[in-house]
Amino acid sequence: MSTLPNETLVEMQRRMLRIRRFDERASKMVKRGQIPGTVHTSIGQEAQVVGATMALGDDDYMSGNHRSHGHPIGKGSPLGPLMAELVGKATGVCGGKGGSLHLADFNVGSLGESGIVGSSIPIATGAALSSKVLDNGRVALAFFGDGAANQGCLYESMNMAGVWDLPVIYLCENNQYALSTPAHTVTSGVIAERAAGFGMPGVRVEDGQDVLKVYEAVSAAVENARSGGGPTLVEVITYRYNEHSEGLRLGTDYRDALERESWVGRDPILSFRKHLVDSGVATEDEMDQLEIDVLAEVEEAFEFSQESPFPEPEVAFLDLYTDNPIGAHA
Amino acid sequence: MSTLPNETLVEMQRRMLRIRRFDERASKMVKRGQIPGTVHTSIGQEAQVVGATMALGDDDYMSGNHRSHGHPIGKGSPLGPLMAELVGKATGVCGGKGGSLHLADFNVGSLGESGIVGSSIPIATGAALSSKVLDNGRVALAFFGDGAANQGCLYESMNMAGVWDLPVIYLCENNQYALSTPAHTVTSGVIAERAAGFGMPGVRVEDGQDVLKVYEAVSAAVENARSGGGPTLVEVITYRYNEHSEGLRLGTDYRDALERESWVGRDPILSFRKHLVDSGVATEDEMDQLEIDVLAEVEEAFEFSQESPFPEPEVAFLDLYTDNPIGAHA
Amino acid sequence: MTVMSYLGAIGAAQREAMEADERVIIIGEDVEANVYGTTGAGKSRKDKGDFLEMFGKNRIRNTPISEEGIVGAAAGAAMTGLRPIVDLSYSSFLYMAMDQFVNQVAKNRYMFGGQASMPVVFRSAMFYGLSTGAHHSDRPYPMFMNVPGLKIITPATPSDAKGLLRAAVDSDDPVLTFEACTLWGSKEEVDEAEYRIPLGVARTHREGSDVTVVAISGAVPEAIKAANALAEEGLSVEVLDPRTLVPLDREAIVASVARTGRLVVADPAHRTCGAAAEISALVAEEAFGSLRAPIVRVTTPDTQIPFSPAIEKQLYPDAMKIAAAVRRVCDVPEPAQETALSAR
Amino acid sequence: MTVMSYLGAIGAAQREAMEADERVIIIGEDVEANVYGTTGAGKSRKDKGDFLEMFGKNRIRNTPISEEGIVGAAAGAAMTGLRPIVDLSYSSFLYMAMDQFVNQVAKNRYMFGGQASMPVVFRSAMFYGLSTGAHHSDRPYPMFMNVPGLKIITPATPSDAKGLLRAAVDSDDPVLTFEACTLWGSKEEVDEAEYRIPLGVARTHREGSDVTVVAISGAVPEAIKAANALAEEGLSVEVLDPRTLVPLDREAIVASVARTGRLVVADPAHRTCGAAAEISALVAEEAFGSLRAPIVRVTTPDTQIPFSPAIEKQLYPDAMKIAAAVRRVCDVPEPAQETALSAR
Ligand SMILES: Cc1ncc(C[n+]2csc(CCOP(=O)(O)OP(=O)(O)O)c2C)c(N)n1
Ligand SMILES: Cc1ncc(C[n+]2csc(CCOP(=O)(O)OP(=O)(O)O)c2C)c(N)n1
Ligand SMILES: [Mg+2]
Ligand SMILES: [Mg+2]
Repeated sequence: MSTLPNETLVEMQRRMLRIRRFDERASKMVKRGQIPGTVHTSIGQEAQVVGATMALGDDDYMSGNHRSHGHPIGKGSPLGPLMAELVGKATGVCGGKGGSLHLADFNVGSLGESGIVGSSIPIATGAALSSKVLDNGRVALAFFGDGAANQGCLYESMNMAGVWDLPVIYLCENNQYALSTPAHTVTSGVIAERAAGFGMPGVRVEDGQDVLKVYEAVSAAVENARSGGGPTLVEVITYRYNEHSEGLRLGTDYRDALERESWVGRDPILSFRKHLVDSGVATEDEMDQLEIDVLAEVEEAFEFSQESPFPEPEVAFLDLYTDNPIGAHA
Repeated sequence: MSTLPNETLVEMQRRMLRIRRFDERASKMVKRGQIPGTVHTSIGQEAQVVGATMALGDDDYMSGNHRSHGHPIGKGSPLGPLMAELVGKATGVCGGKGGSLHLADFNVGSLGESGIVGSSIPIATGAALSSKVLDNGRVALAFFGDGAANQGCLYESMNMAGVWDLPVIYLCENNQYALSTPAHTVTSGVIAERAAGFGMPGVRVEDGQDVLKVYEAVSAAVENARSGGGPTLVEVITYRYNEHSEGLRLGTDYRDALERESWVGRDPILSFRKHLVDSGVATEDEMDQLEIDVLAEVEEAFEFSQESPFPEPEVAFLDLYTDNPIGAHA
Repeated sequence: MTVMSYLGAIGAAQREAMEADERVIIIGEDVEANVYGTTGAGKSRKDKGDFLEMFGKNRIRNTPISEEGIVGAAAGAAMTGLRPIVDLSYSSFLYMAMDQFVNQVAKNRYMFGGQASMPVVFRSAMFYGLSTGAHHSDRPYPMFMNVPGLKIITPATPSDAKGLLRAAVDSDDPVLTFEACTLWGSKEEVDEAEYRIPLGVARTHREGSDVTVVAISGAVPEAIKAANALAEEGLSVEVLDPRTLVPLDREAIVASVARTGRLVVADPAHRTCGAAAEISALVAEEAFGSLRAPIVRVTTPDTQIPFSPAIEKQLYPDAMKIAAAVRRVCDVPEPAQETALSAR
Repeated sequence: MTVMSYLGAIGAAQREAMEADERVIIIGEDVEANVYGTTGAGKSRKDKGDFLEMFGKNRIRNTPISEEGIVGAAAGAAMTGLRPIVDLSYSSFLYMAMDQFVNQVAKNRYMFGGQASMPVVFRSAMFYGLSTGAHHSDRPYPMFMNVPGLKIITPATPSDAKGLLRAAVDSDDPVLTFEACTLWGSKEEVDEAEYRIPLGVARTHREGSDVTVVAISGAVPEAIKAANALAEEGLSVEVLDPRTLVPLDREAIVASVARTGRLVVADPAHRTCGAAAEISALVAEEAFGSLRAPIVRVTTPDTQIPFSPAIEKQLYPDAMKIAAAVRRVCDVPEPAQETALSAR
């Protein structure tokens, strides 16, 4: 991967940092009551997210899940409207109608995060069908977790994509837990190995904390898809540092404290920074500056979210249909 | 398999014949308007059905699909109430409420055929869960077609069964078509090979017209399940001689005429008869007599179905709930 | 004008739409082989599946049996530039895809603040009265009516089928169409040229002054039959078909009851929380002042559908039951002698 | 008697049932860890998930995220000797399993002529009003009411929750229970001993003579609040909670309206084909003679649920809206000054 231009490598680090700082900020906001409900952070999973999203082109499509902020940020969505959406403001990327779980930014090919586990996998498959029928060369990628890998719609989608050679990547973010449930207790077999039975390559990225490894695997899948080779299932092993969702206090310890520490010890952002500096791509100063820039970006997004107005009451009755608000009968 | 007692071998032939003659009769009845709606025959698939059902014990459970007569017949259900059910009589196995698509005979462990493709696969899985929780040693088997193998609930079920080591066999009757659709055009990969990704053995019986081969494969799976080894996916290659359903006249030829002939040429019942005679298990005369006996059984079932009364109108309002017919508000 | 059957009209509308717009595709199980007779340019299933010849495999797509995947993929395709028509064959199969219908198809535009548009049509046939048993006899439109974001049409005649389906394909919102198999055989003069019937406009099949019968889908011909027979008894019955259940032509219904003062609703769906309940509740709120009698629903009772032909048909709304309900709200005794209806 | 919260009462009923019958098992996502606080013997989620300790892994089963498979497996288990309680957490996840609910759970006993019995309970929580967005805010009981063969309970208080859930587990038919999160915090004196509240019996929370308010689930406390406030305006409001939607206590509803002559229905579900529509239609048919005013439904309008806290809460039935509807049917003007309700 030494062939990647320096700007691309730095951009990877920038996007990982954006996700980290954005989610740290969001977590704080939840605790302070500045965000209603909860959010699911991608802290710890940045390499997996950015390695995948940066392997896509700007025109490519993506669908996601409840662990939802990293995906659009990784795909290049500006932070202000994302943060405003988390707060429920009119300037939010969905006008305040979606919230954290349902971020979507069609401008960057983000077709929507889904609060329903597994439910957006067929959506990405359909985007790939469009691409195939219209022959426009776009690729689609569906993000989902190890828990979602047990939803039947994944296999219906994989089979259909296999039969039609659709340009789609099924990207399983295996952070080893679904809420309180360890993946190995509810998963029979190995997720990546499920691909073979559906006639497609299955790839397992064991070190999902290395953004380049993820990028490499997903890029190969994207290239294959774009050239007519059909779908790929990519499973990435990773870890979330925080609780399943912010503010969720579970009574039982389903994760070992040492386990978490060992993952924090090989942090994707710290190690990639080291890699960039060691390999001469960037200096320590440049990396410091990057941190400062990103923090400022997040701060600005926060300000934007605070200053923006809430939507007007009647907005609740719009956007149900394209023609008229027939949802309004109360 | 030479260890099987002669009576068992002859019983296999008897059950295959029962299915053949029953379905031939049912087909005629549809054409004569004696059965409302349609039926889906198992003609040509008898070895696959009987090899599987006879590998089960009397107490074991089974669920099935729209190609529905063979399964309960194979499991030992008497023909009269089955035939009466096809006609909608009060003496039918479901009192006339089910019809061909929804045969069930709880006396022989038949938990019901399903008109909804794939829908009864979780039911068998649940029966296996009962068996596991109650520790009663029973095994469950789900019959489904190559078409159903693309329904997501199969993979949800397989995964759950794998995780919980449930005593269940997923039996795919691959007759190579789903209605007008050739399996290879809508199936990515190989069905039996899907098992591996779900952590269970996958077996493909290439010669599904040989009742002993099917029996052997399913028996091994049953034994494994009963001894705590968990689920198995068994795919059996077979062929239906008739149209998808009786009386369905499709405008397009999706099957090659020669293809059908070649399958008829290796008929499971004729070849097993030959095997029984050649290996000295039975004489030609005994086999002739068996044919006569089975024909008489079917004739008797037909008579029973004709002589039986239709249900009374109020029966339509019963059996919705156990306590009272609250369905009756009209 | 030419005589078309109900299925023929559906085929014709699909053909028109396919020819008019390359982004329209048809996906579903067995659509290549024209098994259900509507992907053969409106001809019966005996004919070759000529949509395949006309439009090719790229636009006529046989799917695996994976309803959830199909519906979701159609939604994703609609969000990214295609205008799919999904053939789900039987209405009973829609349940398999319920999550996609409710959580993606109906919600995405709203949830994403208008970013998504969802131009997709889901066709399915309601089989009932044909001894197809409990798994193939559902009339599930009421549960979809409770899901904001979906549009729902239930055409009752060939000309309505052609015009409404064409409007559905043109709509940028998701439309479900429920086609009762009891209507398949019906024939009428239909305009071969392109036309659209706007969603949300009821059709008055027969004017009358004593009572309004709002009839849905397969109940429409039964209501007309009842109205004709009751005319001989001196009752003037207005028969109104909403044609689209979402949006519902509330104004037409309320206006009719305001004139007649009486309402019977004939609805082949199950009774509890059915379309008839909605129409009754609408009138009880908005036309109460005009009402001179109880609102009577003629529906399929809250029981599942038995297979046996001896006991199935009694369950559905038919002309006899509709006539009895009309007599009840008009406080007219049942005729002592046999009528045209009871002799059926 | 002891004070229990709504969730505590659910935990207590489950514990009772688990202790009384070995065939009762609990399956669902994250039930081992007591994430939703009801598999911890009625204690809050801060406590250890002690059901696991008490009943062991054989009877407390964490499942994969596979709702369709879970519901179907529970149905199959119920048909073969177990009596599962399925914890589906959010009501919005029920759609994933719709085929199993409609085609297996609801139909099997009927289709198989009474051979199957289906003693299984499906629990789910309706989150709304908490900025959980469109995917986690559904109140989908009306679509299940349209499916014959299911029983449906919507307990509105801790004591109802305990007694109804216990009766549901005892029932040999499938029961869905919808638990509104807005009720979770409510507390009342509850009998610690075993008791059952039969399904199909409404509860009159408050007697009154001017108008009947039928309120469902989370709307019940709002209706009581409205009734109390309206008493100060001189209006006598009867508040009736059906408690079980299937079977519905039709007699109690009709009898109440026969006394008061007026009906308002408060129902947190979407309007079209909701539970309120059914109750209105029932009364418009069976108590028309007593009705002195239009029947008014106070429901969530037919829109999806927006995330923003600024615009979500306006959508649900609350005491203000219920009071306004009562005044409307009683033909009483809105009070000119601020009332206790508008000040909330
Ligand atoms: C259909 C459905 N079932 C259950 C849930 C509740 N739920 C939300 S997130 C989650 C765990 C998801 O785990 P995984 O897919 O591994 O994603 P992760 O949170 O680990 O990123 C569960 C059970 C849901 N939202 N949707
Ligand atoms: C959920 C669902 N989708 C579609 C159908 C319509 N249908 C009935 S049988 C069938 C083909 C089934 O093929 P397969 O599973 O291979 O069984 P076979 O008929 O070949 O035995 C189809 C599409 C159905 N009954 N249920
Ligand atoms: Mg996970
Ligand atoms: Mg087949």
